[in-house]
Amino acid sequence: NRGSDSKAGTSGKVGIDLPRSDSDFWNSYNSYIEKGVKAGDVSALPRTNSQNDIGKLVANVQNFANQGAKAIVMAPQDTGAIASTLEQMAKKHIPVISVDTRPDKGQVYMVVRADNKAYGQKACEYLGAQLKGKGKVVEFEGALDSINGRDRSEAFASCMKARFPAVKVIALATDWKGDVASAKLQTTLASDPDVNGIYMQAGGVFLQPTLALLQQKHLLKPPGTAGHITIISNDGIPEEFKAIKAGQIDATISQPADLYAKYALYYAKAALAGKTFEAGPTDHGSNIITIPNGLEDQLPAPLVTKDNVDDPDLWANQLGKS
Amino acid sequence: MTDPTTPTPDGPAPPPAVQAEGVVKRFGPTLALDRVGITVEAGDSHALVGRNGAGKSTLVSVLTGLHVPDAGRVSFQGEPAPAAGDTAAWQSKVACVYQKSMVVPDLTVAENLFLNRLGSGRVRWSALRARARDLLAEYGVEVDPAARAGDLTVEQGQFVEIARALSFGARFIILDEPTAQLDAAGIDRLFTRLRDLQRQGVAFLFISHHLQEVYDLCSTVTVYRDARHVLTATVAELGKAELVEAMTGEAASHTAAWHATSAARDTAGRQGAEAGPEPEAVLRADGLGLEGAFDPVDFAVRPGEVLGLAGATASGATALGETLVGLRRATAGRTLVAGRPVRPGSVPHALGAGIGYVPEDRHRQGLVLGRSVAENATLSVTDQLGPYGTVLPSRTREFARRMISSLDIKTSGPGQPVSDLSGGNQQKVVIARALARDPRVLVAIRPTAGVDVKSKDSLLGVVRSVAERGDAAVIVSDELDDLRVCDRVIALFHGRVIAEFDSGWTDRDLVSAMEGLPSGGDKGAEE
Amino acid sequence: MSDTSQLTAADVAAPDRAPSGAPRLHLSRYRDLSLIPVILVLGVIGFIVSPAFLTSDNLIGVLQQVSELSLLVLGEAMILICGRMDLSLESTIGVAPVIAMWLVMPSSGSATYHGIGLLPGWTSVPLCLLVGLLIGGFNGFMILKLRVNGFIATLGMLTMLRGLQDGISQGKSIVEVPRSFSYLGGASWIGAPAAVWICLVLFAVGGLALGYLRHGRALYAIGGNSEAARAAGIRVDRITWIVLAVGSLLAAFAGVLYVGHYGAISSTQGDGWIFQVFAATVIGGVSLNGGRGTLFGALTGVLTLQLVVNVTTLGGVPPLWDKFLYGAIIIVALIISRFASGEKQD
Amino acid sequence: MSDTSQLTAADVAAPDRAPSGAPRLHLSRYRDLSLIPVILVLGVIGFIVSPAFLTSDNLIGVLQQVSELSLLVLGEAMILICGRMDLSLESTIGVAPVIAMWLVMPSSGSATYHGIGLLPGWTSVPLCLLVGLLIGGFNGFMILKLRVNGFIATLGMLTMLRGLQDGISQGKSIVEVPRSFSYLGGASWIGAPAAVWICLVLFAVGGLALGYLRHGRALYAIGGNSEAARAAGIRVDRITWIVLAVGSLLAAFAGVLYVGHYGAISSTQGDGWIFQVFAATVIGGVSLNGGRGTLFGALTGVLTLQLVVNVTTLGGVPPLWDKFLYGAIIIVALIISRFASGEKQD
Ligand SMILES: Nc1ncnc2c1ncn2[C@@H]1O[C@H](COP(=O)(O)OP(=O)(O)OP(=O)(O)O)[C@@H](O)[C@H]1O
Ligand SMILES: Nc1ncnc2c1ncn2[C@@H]1O[C@H](COP(=O)(O)OP(=O)(O)OP(=O)(O)O)[C@@H](O)[C@H]1O
Ligand SMILES: [Mg+2]
Ligand SMILES: [Mg+2]
Repeated sequence: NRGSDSKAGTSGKVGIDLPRSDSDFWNSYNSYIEKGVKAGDVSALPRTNSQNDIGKLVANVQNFANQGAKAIVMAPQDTGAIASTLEQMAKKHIPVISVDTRPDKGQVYMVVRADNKAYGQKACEYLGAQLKGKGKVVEFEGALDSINGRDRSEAFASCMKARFPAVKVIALATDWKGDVASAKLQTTLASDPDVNGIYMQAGGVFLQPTLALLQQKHLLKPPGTAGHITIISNDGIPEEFKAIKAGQIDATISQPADLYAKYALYYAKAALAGKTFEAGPTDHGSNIITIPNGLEDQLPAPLVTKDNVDDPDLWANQLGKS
Repeated sequence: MTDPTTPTPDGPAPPPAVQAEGVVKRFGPTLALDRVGITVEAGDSHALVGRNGAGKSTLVSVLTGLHVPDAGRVSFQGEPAPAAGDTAAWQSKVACVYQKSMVVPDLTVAENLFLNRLGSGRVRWSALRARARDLLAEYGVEVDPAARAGDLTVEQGQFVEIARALSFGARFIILDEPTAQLDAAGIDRLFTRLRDLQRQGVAFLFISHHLQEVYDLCSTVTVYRDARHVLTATVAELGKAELVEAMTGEAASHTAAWHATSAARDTAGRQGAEAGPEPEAVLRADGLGLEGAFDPVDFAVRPGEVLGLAGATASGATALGETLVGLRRATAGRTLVAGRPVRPGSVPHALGAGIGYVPEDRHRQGLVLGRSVAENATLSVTDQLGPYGTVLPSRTREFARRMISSLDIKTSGPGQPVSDLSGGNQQKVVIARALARDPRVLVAIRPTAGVDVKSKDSLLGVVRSVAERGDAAVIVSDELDDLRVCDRVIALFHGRVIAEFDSGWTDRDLVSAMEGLPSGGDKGAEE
Repeated sequence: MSDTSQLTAADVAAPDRAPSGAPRLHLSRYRDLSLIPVILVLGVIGFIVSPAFLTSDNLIGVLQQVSELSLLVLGEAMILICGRMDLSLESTIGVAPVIAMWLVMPSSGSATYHGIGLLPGWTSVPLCLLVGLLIGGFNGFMILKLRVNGFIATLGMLTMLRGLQDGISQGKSIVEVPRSFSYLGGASWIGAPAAVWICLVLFAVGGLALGYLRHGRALYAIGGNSEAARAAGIRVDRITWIVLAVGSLLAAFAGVLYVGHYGAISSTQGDGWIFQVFAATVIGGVSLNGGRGTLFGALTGVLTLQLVVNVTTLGGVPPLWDKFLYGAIIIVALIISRFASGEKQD
Repeated sequence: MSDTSQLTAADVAAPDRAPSGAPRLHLSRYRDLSLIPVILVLGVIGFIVSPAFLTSDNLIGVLQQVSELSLLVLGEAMILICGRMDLSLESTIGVAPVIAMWLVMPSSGSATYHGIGLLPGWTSVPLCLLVGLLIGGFNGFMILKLRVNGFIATLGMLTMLRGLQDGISQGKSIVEVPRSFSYLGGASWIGAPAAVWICLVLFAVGGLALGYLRHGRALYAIGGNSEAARAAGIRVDRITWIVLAVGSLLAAFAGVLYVGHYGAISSTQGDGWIFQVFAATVIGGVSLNGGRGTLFGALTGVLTLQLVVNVTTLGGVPPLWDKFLYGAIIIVALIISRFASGEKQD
């Protein structure tokens, strides 16, 4: 697996750490990264995987540094505990590209992520519109200690409060666990049978359990029919698209795994080349903003509904090909 | 090298119940059995005696298939022993009461009795309990078959194991020190049962350190010494002295304890004389009582005196002993050492006040089995083995060596785990621990349980010597041999003092007192 | 009783033994019922916080939610009773179905997951169970033959099997599974999910076996004092081995139910469950040192844990304090049960 | 030694007893060294897979990476040796610093996290340690006074404390901490991180205490047979309580180091560590049943685990199979050490 190292494209190698290997979304991301590396976008050291463990991540990054990496791509799932590592890298003048999360502290060359607050915002607006501003919505929150989960929850909550005060939100802590979500949803349905909206913060974990439960309870009514529960998901994985086509869920927000990978490598290359960026719109329809500890390229996260579910530009629709 | 010319009561006709030849068993470096043999004729009751660590229990585990011998042959009724591991087959040949407890504490008495004999199909618990009750009744043990085995007293537990072994209907039964934990009454009940079985032609291999029992029960005796076979003879032809000599390998100096006693009595007397009418008691219990165990008692132990607390099962004697050493908090009265009251219910304070303790059950309270002999022997003196609360290994080993040699503990060295010692030697380690602090008062509960004759004398001698040097000792026991060492014996029965004897009591008086039938006077000078 | 003359000591002992004997009995029985009061308390609280609590919908829901966990608890309880432990159950529930899928799913086609299509789809359930058996067998081999420390060995297996699942499934959830595989977990018989009936039956069978069959009782003897058990002619190693295998078998079966229940083989299925499994088993009165406890107790343990979740959800606990409350309730429950049984726990 | 006539038996014994003392000792010593061969093997592999392995940078890195974990292992080892267990350590490492911050951080200002600013910043470290002590003390109270099952009690604490951390920190990582708080974890003394030196010293002190202090030795007696220890006049409950408190204290201190090391109080810090803690401790030769093992052994345990991670990372194992390999290596290591010590483990 070190074969790809040999054909050094630009000067110096990039150390790439993959955050975890047990989630559909991240595995797609991983595969895009591999594609990119194979395609010679950059020459990379052997990929490491921190299995969602900050200790491993820090160790891996240090190993990259020891092995002479000139730039580092990581996706720290823990945005706090990466701080001192970022500072070390800054001292060593190794630029760091942080994918998907925005480190709380420590210099980064570029943060490549879609705006998670926007996710919550969009979900809220969609549900609010669909429910005509009233009803009961169940929200599967991710882990409380995950920045992405928190951003989505906060944005969703504040938007609901501000714009759809008549909608009652039942927030359920799930720790990103499908079975927990299913159990709590089942309980909630027993106490509030009139739930008519669901927002799941991660389709990857919540989709199947939720569908299975609703199936069992005969609550999977096609859109438009009475008693239909409006469901909006998040991630934009192929299963969600299937569900949308099948009319089981209404929408999802496509978290662009492909763009994450593409621009992670893009900025890594740029960093090797010593390029610098500043805030403002980019050539790829996104927007770079300034954050206290660097820049953040906020990639677009399109809302996917029945209407645009077949859009070939959506990453999930490209998986089959190439 | 068994002695083939072993005289057998009933001719050569039936094959021997068990025959073992050239059995060798090593435990790591320790040679536990060195080419030994034994032949138990059918229907014979055969005694196996030897000093602690001679290899008796090891032979037992070889004969019952628990250990595979490194060399040698074992055969039952003439046919070779079953394959190792095929425990079921072994059980059909031989039943055994092991020296170490083989009850499952969390199971009921009934289930322990019929362990793995619950029959096929559904277990009928009520029926099982009924059978258990009958079985136990044969031994006159009043135990609720539904009680947790772990909650039984040591004695009752022992009887459960005996009843289990004898209930197999095996033609050959091994009993490894079954009487070590029994009181006189219990031993009677056991022996009547065994004699019944003898009459039915069941063969026994009987291991005990009470030589008298050997003479009472057995017709043949085999002696092991240091893992080797020494002799096999008919009991009738072998005098006690010769037997002891065979075991110890030296001219018997039995009755050592006796000299000790008489000597001690003078010294005690003399000191009494010098110190005037009321010498300061080393240990005094005034109104000491424990709810539910024993009524308040008063007694004082003078310097140079050994006091005996005689009590059978559930007499409260042990409870009294355990209260004295602070393991149980007295509900009435107090304990004084040299006039100063001891904080009740606190072992450290009792130790500090100079009370040494030999607990009743060495496995429960005596030893940390996983740890070395040295560590166990010095457990209560860790504060004396180095400056500033340190424990120096050198001093620990040194200390342990002294104990090992003075108590004649058979071990491969201070570093050997106690769990590898033979039963009797483990007991010696416990006593070493009690003596480690040079206690002013030594409270010993059944100090000689499972200890061989010679060691018994030397141990009792040790207890005496505590008294000799002007301190005092209390022996809680129902073994007459232990009590003989005492200058004074208080007999408890069901939590009450029922009689008090000066030394020179007769066995009959004391035994009947322990059984609750005080024969009034404490006179009678013959032994 | 033979002749009285020699019975004095025992006779006298009897009076004060009797009382000490009786309570014991109750105690040991209490030990398994000690969670009943806890469950009652939870029931009352649930009833107060929400009328929905006592609806059959909700209660059946609770049962269904614990169905998979309870099978792991069933297995672990038996393993603990015979004095061992197996941490790898939480990974077996995930890897067994995945291996089965890998063997039966066609190597090409529309399905998002491609296996090697070695065997027809209907074999998937038997395959899954077989894999469970093999895993348990291997655990037994390490623990009983190689004599390595069971805790670490199964902890290593836990990690290894989870890794194996990631490797084989490429970390994906597997959504398309053969009909037969997802049937049991999804079906519902006479008004309640099939899984619930199955679990209840399995617990009943297990309970009877442990209570009334010779080999069942042997587990207690082995766990309580394996040396005594061996001396009594019980085939300690063989039975332990079988128990370990059955435990993993149950875990694999739980995997089958899980897939039907949640509609996919999740890549994190069972992840982190082992704590709950132990919590449920031990709080239910099964001793970590072996030889004590009943399956019924273990079952009450699982139900208690899930009822806590159910009640806190109905009560609408703020997510931020959800976990805190859960832990606190566990501790309170533990204390209640300890004083309900009046027995010191160790 | 009284009269020689008594010694015959011993004398006779001497010949074949004498040699036996040594080997026994060795065995028990092997038990603690049994991981050395494993570590050597790992070293060789590491050297083969990557030249970077034997660089001081890398090796010191390994030491630093385990510094926090090793403190938990130190605490757990002592607790296990005296026959108890404490699962809550993994949450203590996180909640203790958070509570300290909550007390010292100003309730308003630029910092992203707002506490109640009750106390000045320099008190944060002592506060953190104090919190650790209190947590350990509470565990001791539940286990020794209420006599509830220690496993469940501390498991409940694990969840509760983690929940408490989420609650107090609103699930956020806390980035701004007082200088004094982050110093130790970040500083580096004579060429190596301070944390490494501190851990080594603490292990040395602990090892000496357990080996050569009476109260240290007492742990072994208590863990081996608490009743015997009690009968020998050892204050069992008091010492156990102290050990539990010290264990949590160490966990809290590990928290301090963690914060300095990673630059923030992570909201998930310590999450899921307890498995590694037990793995390291037990693979290092400490018995789960108490009374056996040494701190040195435990230390080799931690190092082994981290070396595995280090080597697999350097070797560039494909991510999907990384976990699998890790688990497999643990098992192999376990088997090697078992046969190296030649001792059956249980
Ligand atoms: N499991 C073991 N490991 C190592 N050595 C052992 C083991 N069991 C017994 N030994 C050693 O074998 C020798 C014989 O032990 P054994 O128990 O047979 O003596 P014994 O005759 O039964 O003594 P006692 O009368 O005290 O019971 C002793 O030296 C003992 O230390
Ligand atoms: N702590 C206690 N609380 C209540 N009852 C007790 C307590 N200790 C002992 N007993 C009861 O008091 C009686 C005497 O107990 P003890 O253990 O002293 O008998 P013993 O003399 O030791 O008999 P054994 O020789 O069987 O040990 C027994 O019936 C016992 O059940
Ligand atoms: Mg013996
Ligand atoms: Mg007693």
